[in-house]
Amino acid sequence: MIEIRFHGRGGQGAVKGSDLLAMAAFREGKQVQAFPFFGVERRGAPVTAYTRISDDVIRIHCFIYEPDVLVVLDPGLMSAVPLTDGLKPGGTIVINTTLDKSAFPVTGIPDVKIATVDCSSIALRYGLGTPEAPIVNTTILGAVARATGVVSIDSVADAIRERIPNKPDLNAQAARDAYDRLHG
Amino acid sequence: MKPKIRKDGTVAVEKTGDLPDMPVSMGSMKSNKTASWRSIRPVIVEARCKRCMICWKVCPEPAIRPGDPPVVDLDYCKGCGICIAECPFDAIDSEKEGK
Amino acid sequence: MNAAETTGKRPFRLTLPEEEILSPGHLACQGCGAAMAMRYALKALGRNTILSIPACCWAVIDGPFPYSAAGVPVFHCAFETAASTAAGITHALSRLGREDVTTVAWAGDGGTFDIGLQALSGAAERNDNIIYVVYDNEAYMNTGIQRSSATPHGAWTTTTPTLQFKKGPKKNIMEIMVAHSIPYAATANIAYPEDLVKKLRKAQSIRGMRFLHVYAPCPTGWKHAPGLTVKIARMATECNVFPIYEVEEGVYTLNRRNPTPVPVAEYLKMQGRFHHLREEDVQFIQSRVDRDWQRLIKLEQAFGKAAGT
Amino acid sequence: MKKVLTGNFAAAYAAVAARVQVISAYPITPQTTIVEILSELVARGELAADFIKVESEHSALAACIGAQAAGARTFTATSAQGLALMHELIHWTGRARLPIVLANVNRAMAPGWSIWADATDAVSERDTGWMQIYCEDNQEVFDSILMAYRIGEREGVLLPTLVNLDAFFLSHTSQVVDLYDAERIDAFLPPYRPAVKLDVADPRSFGALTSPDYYYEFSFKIQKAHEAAAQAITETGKEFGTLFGRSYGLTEAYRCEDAEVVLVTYGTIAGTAKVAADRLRNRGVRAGVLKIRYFRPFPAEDVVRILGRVKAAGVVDRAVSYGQAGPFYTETRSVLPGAGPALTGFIAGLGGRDVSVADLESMFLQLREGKPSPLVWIGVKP
Repeated sequence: MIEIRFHGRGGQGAVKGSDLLAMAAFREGKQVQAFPFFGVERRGAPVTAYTRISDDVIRIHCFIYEPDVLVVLDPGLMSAVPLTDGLKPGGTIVINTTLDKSAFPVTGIPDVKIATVDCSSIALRYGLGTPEAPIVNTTILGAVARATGVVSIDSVADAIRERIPNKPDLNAQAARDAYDRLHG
Repeated sequence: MKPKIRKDGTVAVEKTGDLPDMPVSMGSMKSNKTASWRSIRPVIVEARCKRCMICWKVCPEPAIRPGDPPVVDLDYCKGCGICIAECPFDAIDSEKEGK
Repeated sequence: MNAAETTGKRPFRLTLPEEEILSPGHLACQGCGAAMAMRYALKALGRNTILSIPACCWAVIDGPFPYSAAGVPVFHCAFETAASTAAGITHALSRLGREDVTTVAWAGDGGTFDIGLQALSGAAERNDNIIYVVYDNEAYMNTGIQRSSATPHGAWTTTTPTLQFKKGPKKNIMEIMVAHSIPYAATANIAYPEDLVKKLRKAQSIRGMRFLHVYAPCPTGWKHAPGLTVKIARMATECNVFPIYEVEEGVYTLNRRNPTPVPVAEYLKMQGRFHHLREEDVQFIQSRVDRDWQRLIKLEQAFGKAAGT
Repeated sequence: MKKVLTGNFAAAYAAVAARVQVISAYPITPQTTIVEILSELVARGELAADFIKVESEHSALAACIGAQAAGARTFTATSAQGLALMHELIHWTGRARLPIVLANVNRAMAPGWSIWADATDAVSERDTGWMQIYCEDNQEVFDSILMAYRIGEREGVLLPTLVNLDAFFLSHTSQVVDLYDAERIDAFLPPYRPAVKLDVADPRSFGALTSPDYYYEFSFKIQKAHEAAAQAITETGKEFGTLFGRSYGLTEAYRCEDAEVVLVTYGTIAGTAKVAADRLRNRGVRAGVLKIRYFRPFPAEDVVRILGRVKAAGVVDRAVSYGQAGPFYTETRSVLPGAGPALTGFIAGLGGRDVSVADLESMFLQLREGKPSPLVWIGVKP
């Protein structure tokens, strides 16, 4: 079982992102589970969401304490919250940032793989959100597919087209763009 | 649910098995004669009765049948006296019960 | 066999439908206005009627298990749910293709003016297809005469003893219902059964929430002889304590005007519940009755058919 | 057809699959998406039902009662404060023997305001005559609602059912749910045809004044109905397995055959407890889980049969009966013979506090210490 934890801010679509990742994995025949950290969500406030992907029935129903993958929709959160707590050795962090991965040193966890991509710019190019608040949840899933291999980019694009009612094709194309541009 | 109705109209529900699943009525309140509630008895005086049927109209039970003259059903009349009070022709006498 | 039966002609005429749906043997007190109201209502509406009846006198009048006096299906529901239970019934009937059946919520003043007001307001706002009838005996009579918000100023009840009788006006339930913009609201009085039957039949011909406020004296709670029920009820309208009128789609119609209204004192003195009132209390009540009547006249002038819009 | 759905969507789609005819519900977090999706499906004509958008939960259940009594299959959903507001009518439904199905999203009671998981809301409705199911996952939510209609409408049962799903851990969690196909569901659940209903052709009064001469017997009949329900649940659960590939019973025993320690629990905690049992078995601890599906009728036979074999057992309650202990603990305790296993009552997860695999492992290990206690609060701050 692969456990993925999303970190974003209210309005960026982290919860929907965790759901779309589960949908993509489901399209590949996996058992899935996706759920938000059940806070009283307000725009701008830090948001956490979870995705579990497995070949077998998923029985566990608690938060993810030792994730295999972290997906960070807002780089500011890397320093604002204790985000890497519990990340498994050899785990992966996918970050939406204009910076190089060297800007995000992780200490205390061996063999962490960091992947960065400027999802905000990509999302804006496809008209997703506004310059003040780009919606990056679909875009970053392309990067997750590339960096982790848990799902294919085709499944991600299909899930987006199935579940996003507004601009489905542009969202899917943004994800493909991020997939292609990933600096891993 | 087939209730056993006695000759007097009352419903025979003696065993648990006779009962429906919830309290659903199986008979009419008509089996409940209310004559014993009465301390006065309305007596329609045919000679004075103009067949206006107001007594029939105002009876809350109903215990008066329209007719020529109307008939008080003494099985049910509770003796409220509305018919006596409302009769425009003073054609209903009030008699004390059990005198 | 009398002459009428042999000729097939009857030497009398009935002003109400003859069929009795309500059966005698019910458990209403002697001279009960609420029993009369039901008898007339069923005559008007016929056998294709289903009632929801909450806690109120009628929860007892209908009779105990395994009996019923109503003659039509009755769902005995929780105190505050006459309207919401009826809403469920009418939606089920509609879904099951029984548009020919009339759903009636039948509640007392406590279940309508007080505890059931929220559910009634909800059903009215949704315009659920029910006829809601409140038979108003101006207090919680089934529990033994406690004040409700339908109890009029000056009245004694067991919770408004004579030393501290009910102060303040009766809640104007009609105005509350009219404010919901329902298609039909009317007052009626058991002393005018032909009018009551006519209004229920009119209500039956309309879809949506229809509301009838029916005046129904209670000899036990009002402390009058049971034989005087109809007289007192009639006098309530004749002295303008209980005007009878209709509001159809916001249009007011006064059904009865009294050229020389009976003084309210005449009405009050017939009932033990008002015997403690002093002369100035009676005058105060008279002034409020006059004021409310004038208000109603103005409503008719402003929003009646003659107003012309 | 399989879909990825939240528990709330699974509940709504189950109502659609059951072809309910009247819905009446009022929104409350975290149940709200159930009423939203049903509003949408009714508006689109995908469900041929009347949706009465009432002004309170009290009216929601009142309307369902009226509709069900008039012969329609009805559905409602609520949570916590809403369930508590319905309480009077919860009793009404049970005593009226109306097989209404209510999806309740288990949420904590205020104050302080909490929208998070806690079963105290539902457990408080214990004595109302309703059947109560607690679901472990979204498939079970869907399946349980379908079975609840079939079982509840059965002659001799005629009982309403509270189908419980944990706030957020199911209500807002997406999982794979098989929605089956409509033909098979229709064959499993025929249209609702009550033997007695509000019918102008057969006028009767329902629920009239009932004297002590009869009230007692009506109560006795509700008890008998629960006994009949226990049988119906077992039979229907097996039949469901034959038709749809998933069998259900009053309980589910997980790795209990050779267990030395067993945790009795319900809802989503049961699933996490299974994972904890698996991990402990890898470390040589023979752990098992007894999931209670039905709180009412209470599965006394299953509990006695399975716990009778083990040395020590614990009951994990995400609910509490103040002044006593966990409600499932006291129920379990009450049916075990004096010589039964040493039994410990754990309180965990109230108000949405997460119950982790590590928490459950610690409970299993505590059972092995042989010091049973009726009331252990897991993770309470010192």
